[in-house]
Amino acid sequence: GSQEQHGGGSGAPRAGGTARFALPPSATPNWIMPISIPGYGASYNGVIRSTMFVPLYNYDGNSGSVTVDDPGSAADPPRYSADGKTVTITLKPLTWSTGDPVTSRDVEFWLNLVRAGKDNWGKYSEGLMPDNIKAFHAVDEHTFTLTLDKAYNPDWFTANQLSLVVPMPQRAWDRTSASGPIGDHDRDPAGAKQVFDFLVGQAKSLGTYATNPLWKVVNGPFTLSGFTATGEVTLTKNPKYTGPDAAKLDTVKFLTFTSSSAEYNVLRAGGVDYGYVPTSNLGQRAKLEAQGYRVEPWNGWSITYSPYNFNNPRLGKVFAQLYVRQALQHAVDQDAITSVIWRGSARVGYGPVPQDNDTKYLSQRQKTNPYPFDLDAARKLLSGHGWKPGPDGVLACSAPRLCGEGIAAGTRLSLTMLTESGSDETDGTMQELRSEFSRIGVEMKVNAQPLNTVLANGTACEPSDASCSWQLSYFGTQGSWYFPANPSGEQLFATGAGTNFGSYSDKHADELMSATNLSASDQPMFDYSAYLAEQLPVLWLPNPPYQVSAIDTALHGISQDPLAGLAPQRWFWTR
Amino acid sequence: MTVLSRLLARRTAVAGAILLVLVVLFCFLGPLLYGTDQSHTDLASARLSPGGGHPLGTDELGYDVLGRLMVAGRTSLIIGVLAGLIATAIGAVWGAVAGYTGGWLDTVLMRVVDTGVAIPALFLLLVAATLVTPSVGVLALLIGCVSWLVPARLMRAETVSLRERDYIRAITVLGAGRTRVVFRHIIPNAIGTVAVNATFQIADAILLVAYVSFLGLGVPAPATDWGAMLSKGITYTFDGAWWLILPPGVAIVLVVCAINFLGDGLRDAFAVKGRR
Amino acid sequence: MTRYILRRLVLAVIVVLLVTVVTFVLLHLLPGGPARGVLGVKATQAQIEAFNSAQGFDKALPVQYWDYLVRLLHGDLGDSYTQNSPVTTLLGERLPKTLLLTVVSTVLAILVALPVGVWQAVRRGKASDHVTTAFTFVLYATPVFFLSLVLIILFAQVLPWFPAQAAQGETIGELLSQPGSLVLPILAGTGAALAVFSRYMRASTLDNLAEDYVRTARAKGTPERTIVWRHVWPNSLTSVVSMLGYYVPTVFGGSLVVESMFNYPGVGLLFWTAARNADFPVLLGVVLVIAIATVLGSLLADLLQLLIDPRVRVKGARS
Amino acid sequence: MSEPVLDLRELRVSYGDGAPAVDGLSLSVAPGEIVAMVGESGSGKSTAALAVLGLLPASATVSGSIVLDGQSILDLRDEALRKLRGQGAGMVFQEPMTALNPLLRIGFQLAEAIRNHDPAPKRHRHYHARCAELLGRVGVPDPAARLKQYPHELSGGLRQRVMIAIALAAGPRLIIADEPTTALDVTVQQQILDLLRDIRDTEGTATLLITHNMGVVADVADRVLVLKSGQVVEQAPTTQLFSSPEADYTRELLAAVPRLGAGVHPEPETTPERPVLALSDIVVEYGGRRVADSVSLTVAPGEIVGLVGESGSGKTTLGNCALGLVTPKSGTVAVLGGPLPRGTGRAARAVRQQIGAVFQDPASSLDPRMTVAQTVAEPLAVHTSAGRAERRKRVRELLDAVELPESMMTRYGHELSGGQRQRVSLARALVLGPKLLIADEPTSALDVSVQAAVLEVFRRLHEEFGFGCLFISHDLAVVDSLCDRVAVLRSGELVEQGPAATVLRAPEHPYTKALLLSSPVPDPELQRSRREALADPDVNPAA
Ligand SMILES: Nc1ncnc2c1ncn2[C@@H]1O[C@H](COP(=O)(O)OP(=O)(O)OP(=O)(O)O)[C@@H](O)[C@H]1O
Ligand SMILES: Nc1ncnc2c1ncn2[C@@H]1O[C@H](COP(=O)(O)OP(=O)(O)OP(=O)(O)O)[C@@H](O)[C@H]1O
Ligand SMILES: [Mg+2]
Ligand SMILES: [Mg+2]
Ligand code: NI
Repeated sequence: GSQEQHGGGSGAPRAGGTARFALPPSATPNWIMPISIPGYGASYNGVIRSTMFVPLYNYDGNSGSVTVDDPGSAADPPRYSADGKTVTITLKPLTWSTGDPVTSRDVEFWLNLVRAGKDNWGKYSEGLMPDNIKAFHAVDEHTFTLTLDKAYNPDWFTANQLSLVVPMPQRAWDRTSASGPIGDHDRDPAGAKQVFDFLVGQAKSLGTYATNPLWKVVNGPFTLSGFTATGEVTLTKNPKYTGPDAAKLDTVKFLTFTSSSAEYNVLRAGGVDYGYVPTSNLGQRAKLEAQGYRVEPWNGWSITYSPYNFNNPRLGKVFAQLYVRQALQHAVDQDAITSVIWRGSARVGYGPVPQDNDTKYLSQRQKTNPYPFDLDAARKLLSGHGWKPGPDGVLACSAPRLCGEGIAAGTRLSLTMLTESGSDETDGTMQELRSEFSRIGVEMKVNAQPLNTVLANGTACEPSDASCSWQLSYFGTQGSWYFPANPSGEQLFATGAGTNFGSYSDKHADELMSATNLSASDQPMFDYSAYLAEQLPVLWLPNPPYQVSAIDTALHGISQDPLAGLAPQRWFWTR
Repeated sequence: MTVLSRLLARRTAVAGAILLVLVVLFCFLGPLLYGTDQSHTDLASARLSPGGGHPLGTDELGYDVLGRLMVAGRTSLIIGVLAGLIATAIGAVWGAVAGYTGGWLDTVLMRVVDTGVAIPALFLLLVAATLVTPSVGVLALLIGCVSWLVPARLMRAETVSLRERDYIRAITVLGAGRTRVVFRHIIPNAIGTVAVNATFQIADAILLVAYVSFLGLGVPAPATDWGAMLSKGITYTFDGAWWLILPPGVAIVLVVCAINFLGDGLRDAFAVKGRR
Repeated sequence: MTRYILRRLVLAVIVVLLVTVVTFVLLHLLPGGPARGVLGVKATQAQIEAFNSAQGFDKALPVQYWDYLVRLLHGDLGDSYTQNSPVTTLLGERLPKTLLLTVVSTVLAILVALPVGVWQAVRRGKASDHVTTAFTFVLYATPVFFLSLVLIILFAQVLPWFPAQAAQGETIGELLSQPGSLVLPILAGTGAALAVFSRYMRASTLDNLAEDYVRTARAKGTPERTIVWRHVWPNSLTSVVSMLGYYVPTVFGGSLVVESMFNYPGVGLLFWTAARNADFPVLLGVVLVIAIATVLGSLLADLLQLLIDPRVRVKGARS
Repeated sequence: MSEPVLDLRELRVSYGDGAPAVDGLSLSVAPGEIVAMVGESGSGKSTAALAVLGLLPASATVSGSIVLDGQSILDLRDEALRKLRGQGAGMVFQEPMTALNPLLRIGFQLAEAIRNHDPAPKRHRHYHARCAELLGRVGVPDPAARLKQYPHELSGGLRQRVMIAIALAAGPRLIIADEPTTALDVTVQQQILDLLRDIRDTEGTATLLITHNMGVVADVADRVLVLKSGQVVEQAPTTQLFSSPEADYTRELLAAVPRLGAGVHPEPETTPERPVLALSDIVVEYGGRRVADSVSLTVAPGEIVGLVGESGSGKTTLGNCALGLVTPKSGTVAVLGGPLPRGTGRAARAVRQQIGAVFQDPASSLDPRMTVAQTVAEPLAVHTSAGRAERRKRVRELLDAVELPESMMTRYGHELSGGQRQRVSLARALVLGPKLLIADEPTSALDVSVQAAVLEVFRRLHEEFGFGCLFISHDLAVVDSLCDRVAVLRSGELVEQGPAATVLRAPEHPYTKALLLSSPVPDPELQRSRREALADPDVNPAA
């Protein structure tokens, strides 16, 4: 077929134009309101929304470490009081497309709605936003203060809490029905709930996104001009935008695809300006480059791992032994997996802090890999603790005294990995693990299931639960944990935390994690990185890229933000 | 002439049988002559093109493709044969009971078959594969359990026609029970039809195994079958890795063809009206 | 005759009902449920419970089934968990595309296979019969995905005549705007059906050629060509027609594979994605559509038979 | 004598490399002559007929010469051969059910026969008038309407007439009729034979009639040719053949033919108090259609009751009622004084032990997967706990009784001849020593000589075992030779019943009379007078 021309151009920036961006398969955008309800938290909803509704604080990792993106934020940096319990924030002089300025009232509006509808807010965690805001006080039109329930680490609070806040156009949205009057309904809890419900109802009606007057009131560089049933989104430059971050392009189109190979096909035909290459097609990099694309992995602000189920009745006590986890970690050949299975696009990961970028959070201990690939070391660890190979070559505990507490004689090192099916990379990684494990006498069975099943089954449980039969689980390529700006691990590794699926529990780790949230210094984060890299609460595995992008060489202004932000307002053509 | 001599008189059937024997030898005895490690990955020698120590190259995890073809063939053949036999057995009994009993039981049994026909087998397999971990036995059972409908229909038709035979009437008049009639008279007399259909069922089951693996529900690695090899290989179509695609593909085509030739020969030898 | 048709209709409805029962029960055997998949890894237990009760998953299975049936009767197939749109919308969008693919390839297959089958039967035992028969055997033995692959390699890579993938687009018009991209998927679908139909037709023609009425026709001096096309052809056709209805699920099964090979945005692909995401409502919807298509297919085949075969008209009227 | 229409010289046909099916047949048929070819099943009659039109399958090798209408068939190629078919000779086959294409209208199939030989073929509609005329000629009522009908809408007799019309369509000089009446009822058979004769008389067409029914031969043929194993045993004018057959084989054949009026019927005994079978007021309906209408019938112990009637009159249905295979809508079936229990419970089996059954089709009456011994032992296995030795002994006794050698015990059904198979069926039916036997046309599929032998065995067994029997048959002569009493069934109604001697010699009901007159007897002289009587409306109101 005929291919569209890519690349080339004079190199000089050109105003206007259209860029076509490929969304990941099945990642259809389906939410527009700045407060998302559960199940609508797909990352692209946020990306598209933030081009229309500027968040209070936007973070990105473009500078090499994760910091506030000032032009993309609606407020100047916050000022924390000496006791750390009060934050004062000043808004930038942005205006809504109706002409009204963005004011403190718009922030209060957001806060009131979130308070009223927090149970139905996708990002709510008990004790955190909005529970940790004791009072809102508007100082003037552009300045307000928040009173916190206790002193927090300012870095963490801004990055992980204040970044959730998005000013919303109170003077356009504060109504309880489409025809109802605008008022201060949000100021009493019942009214706020009504407004919340009304807006959620409107947001559920995808077909009206491009036409509903509500969503036309924006303060960001773009406004939504098209939204089709399949989720194809068209953004057009907002001519009324008054901030420092005006769009350079006229139009940005987000295209949807049924599968990654469908996308790749269109990409090869030139129908996409900014797309991605499935790992299996990385062998054709040269062809793409010849076609005028640059191919770049887009690394995520994330970690990838496989949790041990410490509550598993059969193997929980075995996993509880650090030497077992060490032996298993020694048997993971991360270099081979990244270079062969991921074809060089993934990055090794040895601990709880994202390792792609050299950030201030990353400890030396984690970075230098405490447990490099070393089968002999692994074997030694196990044989040294009383594990002897049985007739089938699988290790069994022959000296319970040495094996460790709660491990009966004869316990076999045979474990089952519950893993996502349908991904070649995951299949390959699992086979490689199984193969290396078998070389140290550990039998690993792979139970591949649809991602949903893995997610639903591999959850935290009590040893007595029937659902506690899983031993190790891997969410695969979709399951990497993406951090907000601050990579604190309290949701993952704290005792009893919501996403602590393996029921890992370590006093010292808990202390370190709460310190990262509360202390103003970076040291606890550093210590946390080193400690968990050594303690192996999970099996650390290579971290796949967010995607491997193929970008038209004439499309500039793109920085592949590890936080998965896009900032399309900064893109521009040189052709 | 006996069934066997009539079968031997058909050249295509003989060719099919010989081909099958060769493939079975290749899959089951091949590994003794050409030993390869099919349980440990070797990432260092992944995706090698044919040549050197690997006549058919290696795959994306470093498995030797020729050796893998043998191991995979074993899985495909075993599952195919077992599933074909299970489907035939269930179908034969089901159809015979429905056809012989008649009346409301027949209606109910055949409505169940209609329902089964209306639900795509792949859907049932998709659901089933998430409920149980696939293994050779489980897959054979599953595939057998979704493909018994055709033999059941066939068997019912056969039974209905047999039921009108005088010897069945004579024995019924004598007061012989249903079980006796179905198992002693009807099923043995439908054996030709059943045997012919069984061969076709086996061929279809081997294809179905391939489809199931193509959809990612096959036996868990490092075990594999031709369909799984093929579907993994498809990923590398555009990389020109033909040795990952052609060998398993051709193997499937050859075996299924051979069985069909054999089945056709059998059908003629038994002189039954088959489905083709 | 109307009684016969009515009876067939009632049976058809019963079968469709049975299908809904079976699929509903099967899907509810699935472990875990969709909550976590829909809400994501980060969902809290409370959110999951809220989701389950909103979806009615905490009710007894029969109650859920009844609710489902009631909604079904109102034309409501529920909403997809992952695609945030009603299943009917999704089906409405995908179904025409799948129909385009399957109908065109099935019709093509029939148009080619039936005459070929007859031709083979007439030339039975000759070299040309052996060659074409062997060809159909090979075609039959080729899994659709391998056939698709061979087509892609031959006609998209070696000879870059057609694109390897179907056009993506929301409407059927967008698909048709790139007819070249439909060639390979349609060919793959045709190939599979071709093998089945021509083998069937050949056998059926052979059976009919051995019938007494052929001898009668010969005895009165009818030319061979007339015997084949005026006498044998309609008779062989009736048995092929009766097979057509049962062929519907196979067609859909095939399109599942063809669509995923060529990224054809039809029901098959929808089904496949839904299966991987445990998207119950979509799965139920698709299975229901296929079941109804199958039942309609066999109903249609019966009616066609009613048209072709005067004997059925009488039998039908009596029973 | 004018030039023969058909002239066969030393015709030899063999299939594959087996023994020749036709072995040195020479035969000529003159215009206006009806030549009958008789012989038992497998003697090569059909093969010879097919050879005449070059319709033999490719596996057949033919030698000798066949001259039809002056042309040598064996030298003709495709198109010339095609032209000769239909025009040189028209053909009528045995089975009217399958010989017509079920999906095409009668009009089409008939018009085609004309059109095939029209030098300037026109649309089918063009020939309709001629078709209607032809149908009228062969005695199909309302011909114009029939043209629009499909074969299944016609009765067997009408279909056979259509076949004859097709054979006549191109104005052939010869009609080859291969058992044209074997599948038909006697009354219909009579009409078809009349038609054939009439065609010969008016059109002067020669006819080659193939049959195994000596009565038919006596009725219509001018000359007869007796075939045995592909060879001509005897060839003679009809009257001569019947009056003074020369070959032994011909004589045997004639002797084996059962004759009406040949039966010897002892005075009926006084009816005993408890009949073995009592059907009273039986009504059977299929989909609202009555096929048995208040039929009452009894069979006394040791008595053979013949049940006769035309095809579809409900004979088998009644037999099935007695066997419990059909449940009547109303009325009662009593076996051995008690009602016939349903199911396969203990009580039911006790009654069923007392009933045996023999059916018509020898090919399907034995389980092909069982040996003769197993087949005969089957009832023992179902009903008794007899040990192997005991069973074996009993089986041997029975085989002796039906005059089968012990060597047969290990044979399978398909390794036996039709007559042998029916003997095995008899043995199986009698192995438990039943009090009642239901025999549904047990010999009608057999050749006359075989039939005679089986009937002989049957008679002997009856004497030996003394069972009561309901003997269903459409052959009045057989019934006459065997039965004590006869019941005549017509469309589900019993029109007449009584002692065989009375019913068959001095029938009261006109239907019985017609039936009797329609059965041709193997005696040309007698048959001629019977035919005349049949045409006389005083004697035959149906005429
Ligand atoms: N197509 C065939 N192939 C092989 N053998 C055949 C074929 N047709 C007939 N025969 C054999 O040829 C012999 C003569 O058969 P044919 O049909 O001519 O006998 P027939 O006298 O017409 O018998 P019937 O009275 O049963 O019709 C038989 O032994 C038969 O088995
Ligand atoms: N199972 C059935 N369903 C519907 N109609 C039937 C069935 N069996 C028989 N009949 C009809 O009942 C009538 C009597 O049939 P039956 O077989 O008793 O006749 P018959 O006297 O034995 O005839 P034949 O001499 O041809 O054997 C026929 O018209 C037949 O079509
Ligand atoms: Mg014959
Ligand atoms: Mg009968
Ligand atoms: Ni043989």
